[in-house]
Amino acid sequence: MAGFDKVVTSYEDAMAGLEDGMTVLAGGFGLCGIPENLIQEIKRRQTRDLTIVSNNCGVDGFGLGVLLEDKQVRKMVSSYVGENALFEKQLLDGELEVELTPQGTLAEKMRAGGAGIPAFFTATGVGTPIGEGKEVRVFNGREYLMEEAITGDFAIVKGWKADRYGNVIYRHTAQNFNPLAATAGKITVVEVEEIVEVGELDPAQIHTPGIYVDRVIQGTFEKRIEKRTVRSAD
Amino acid sequence: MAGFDKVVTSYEDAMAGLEDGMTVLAGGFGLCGIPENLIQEIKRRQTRDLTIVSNNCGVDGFGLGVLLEDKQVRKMVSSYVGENALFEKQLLDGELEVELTPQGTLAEKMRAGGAGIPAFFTATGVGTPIGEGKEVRVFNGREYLMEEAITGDFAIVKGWKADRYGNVIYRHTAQNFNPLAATAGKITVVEVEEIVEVGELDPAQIHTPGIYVDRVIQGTFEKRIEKRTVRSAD
Amino acid sequence: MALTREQMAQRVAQELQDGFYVNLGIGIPTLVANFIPEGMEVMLQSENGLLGMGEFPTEETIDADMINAGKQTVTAVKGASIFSSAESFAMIRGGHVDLTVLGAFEVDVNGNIASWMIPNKLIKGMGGAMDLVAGADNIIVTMTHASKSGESKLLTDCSLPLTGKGCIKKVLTDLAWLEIADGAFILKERAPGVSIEEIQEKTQGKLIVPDHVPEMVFA
Amino acid sequence: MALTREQMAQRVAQELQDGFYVNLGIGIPTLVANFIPEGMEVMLQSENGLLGMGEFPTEETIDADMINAGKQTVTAVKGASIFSSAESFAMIRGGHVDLTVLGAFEVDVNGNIASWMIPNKLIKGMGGAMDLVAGADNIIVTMTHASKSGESKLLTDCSLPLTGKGCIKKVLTDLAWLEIADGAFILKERAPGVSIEEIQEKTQGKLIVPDHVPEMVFA
Repeated sequence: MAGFDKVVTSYEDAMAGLEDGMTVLAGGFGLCGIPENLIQEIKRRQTRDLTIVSNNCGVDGFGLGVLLEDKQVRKMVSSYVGENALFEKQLLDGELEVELTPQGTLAEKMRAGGAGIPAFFTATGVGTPIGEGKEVRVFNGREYLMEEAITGDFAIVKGWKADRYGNVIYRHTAQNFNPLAATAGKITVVEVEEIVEVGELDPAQIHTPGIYVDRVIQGTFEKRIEKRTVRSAD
Repeated sequence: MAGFDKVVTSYEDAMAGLEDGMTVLAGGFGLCGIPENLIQEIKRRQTRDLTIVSNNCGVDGFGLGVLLEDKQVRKMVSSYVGENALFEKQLLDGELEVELTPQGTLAEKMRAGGAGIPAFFTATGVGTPIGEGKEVRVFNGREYLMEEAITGDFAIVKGWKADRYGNVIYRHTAQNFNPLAATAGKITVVEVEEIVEVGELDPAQIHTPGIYVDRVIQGTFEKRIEKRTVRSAD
Repeated sequence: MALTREQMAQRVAQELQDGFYVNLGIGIPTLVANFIPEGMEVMLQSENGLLGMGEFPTEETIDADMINAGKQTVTAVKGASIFSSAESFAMIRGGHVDLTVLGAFEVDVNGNIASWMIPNKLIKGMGGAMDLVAGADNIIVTMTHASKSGESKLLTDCSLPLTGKGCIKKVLTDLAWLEIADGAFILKERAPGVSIEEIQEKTQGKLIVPDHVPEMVFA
Repeated sequence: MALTREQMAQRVAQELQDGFYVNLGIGIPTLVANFIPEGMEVMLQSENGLLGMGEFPTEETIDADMINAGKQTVTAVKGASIFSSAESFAMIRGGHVDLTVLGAFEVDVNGNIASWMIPNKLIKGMGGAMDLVAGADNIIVTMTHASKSGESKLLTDCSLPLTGKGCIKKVLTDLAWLEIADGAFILKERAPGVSIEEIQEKTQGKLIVPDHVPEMVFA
């Protein structure tokens, strides 16, 4: 019996079941901590009409940007986009829809989606275009917007290490949206740099408990740097 | 200049500013991970008319139970109480008010309080006495209750290790409500078993970042066991 | 013959599947852990913040910082994870737990459950029960079919204050295995030697009895 | 003389206090980190999930997994913590950050701020700016007092879509330090050599000029 062994050995198996029109939640901030191989597999599959929920949309030729090349994305839900020329073009041509969402609200919407909270209130966006059409309610004399949770058919996540049970830890600021996306996918797929023995990760130090994870795959990563800023060595 | 050094050396300093009528959020589940010395300091101060938000109320003579002895508590917000005879007596005598709150809702209320979310929706409690007087709203065909956040004048927290900046980690299941209470106190006081050097805790493995913490104190703990269950050695 | 507590736990254990994350309430549900079929892997979630609860510790390994939701000292299995109460109920409320087993005072034909409060008796609180019944899709309620004085606990309408509304679909009593659908209890199995008549007599809510109601089979 | 970008950063840095947790936006706000007074400890929060941002790495220590909210490669100071975006914005939204410094296109006498969207131009998004202005009590907006063509950015009503409503109380421009209260800008300090008349001329919204408006002092 398979028990809790969630390891798959091919990217094809990792993304099995992805269909046209689905919603995919993706971890990552800029190009940091993005599930680059899972994104490539979505490109290989040529799945279309996708809604992608991700803080950003990669760059031309890397990260989620590659899904624009064959117009696989119908709609992006993001806080900041347009680091890529193709994105801009498809947006202006009306081939791509964008739902801009404040970064903290986006993070909280994913967390809520995973946590069974259908909606919450936040002061973020009150009196701005983001608040249009949304319910405003006063608590303690201050106005708040009601924001609804986000869930996805798939969540694609980049971890650092995972065990076969799907317990995951993230490395440095490559954590970002990854643990939130992980909780909110009907099917959550995590690609990692290393699969470790069950019991190797400290139970109190696991970022994403295996209960949220359906599939784990080990990959190799380019980890492209978007803005290389350095100082000279002392 | 003091910078980020949050260490205090006496329990009197740790609870300085606590006044009659305040709301105190306390970490712990049963007697596990309770801030036992901070509770004792509240008793020593004889602060009265307190509202205590804590999953449980300790036992007779230990944990939050000691605050009942001199009738310091006006109201408890908890999910499960009555492991102590004194609690039962004061409740029946009308000397103590109890607001029963489902455990998950209580945890989420504290988390929301710390995260600037004034209210959220949950299916927990719909159609039960807990839902009376609360707004019910339908999302995706299901009914949910609106629940409001909880914040406190003080949060009292039991950690395992902390550094001088107030970065905290918890040990095993002594984590429970502690990191949630820590985020939601105007003044958050953490007592720990060990104060470690700044830099000793792995930045990616900190349960409570120092930004939530105002005071840290090192103590010694009895760690009483409420239900001792053992098997014979193999 | 009515099932013993152990038999009830054993019958519930037949509903387990390999790879299930399971939350077991206090009492009979806890006993289910003793009947996990050989070779099957099940992970126990304890709502105080432990996924992968293990057996009790020995006198040598007991640790005040390692308890379950029943406040018993426990251990963690290999591959366990430990987290805050907010994270724990995110799992529960978010529907990530595959099976929840808990006791009750009453259930009714609309899937309502009453398990925490008896008016005019001391109320200790609901703990995590309201979150568990609201969050789980797959819940099994375990309880005796009737009270000691013979009053049915399977009702048209729960008489006691509810723990959750419309959330129960499966009930195991000491007499029967029942499912709840379309405003009725459907009798799926009966305890060995228990007659359909006895079950009918002790079920106050609408009971649908199929043509064939097999006896439970225990290995 | 109008302040340089460095002088603006220097003036903002005078508002820092020992032990402050600070979020610095892109542009002039980022420069503030260069003017933290000697012996003062300030911790920088970066909303992608880093509390305790340090200097840029060297070529040898650069790490793709360690960036700030501007997507620049950075380091972490001793005592830093790293967490998810949800936790990061819990800090921000929950009001735990002591000071937020960010740029803007316009602010108005009611404390409204517009900083993210110019209609009919490509909209890239608000990133974390809406959360930052809604979450912080203590915000300093840094911007030039007027556009290159001389149009005031301190208005009666913001003309551009808002980033936040009624949340700005302090503005540092290249000409002046102003506070916003009771529907007006209050001129608190002026840049060295800048006349009150020039500030009045370049401020479209109601401006209150106290009897004494000192010049800024730079160490």
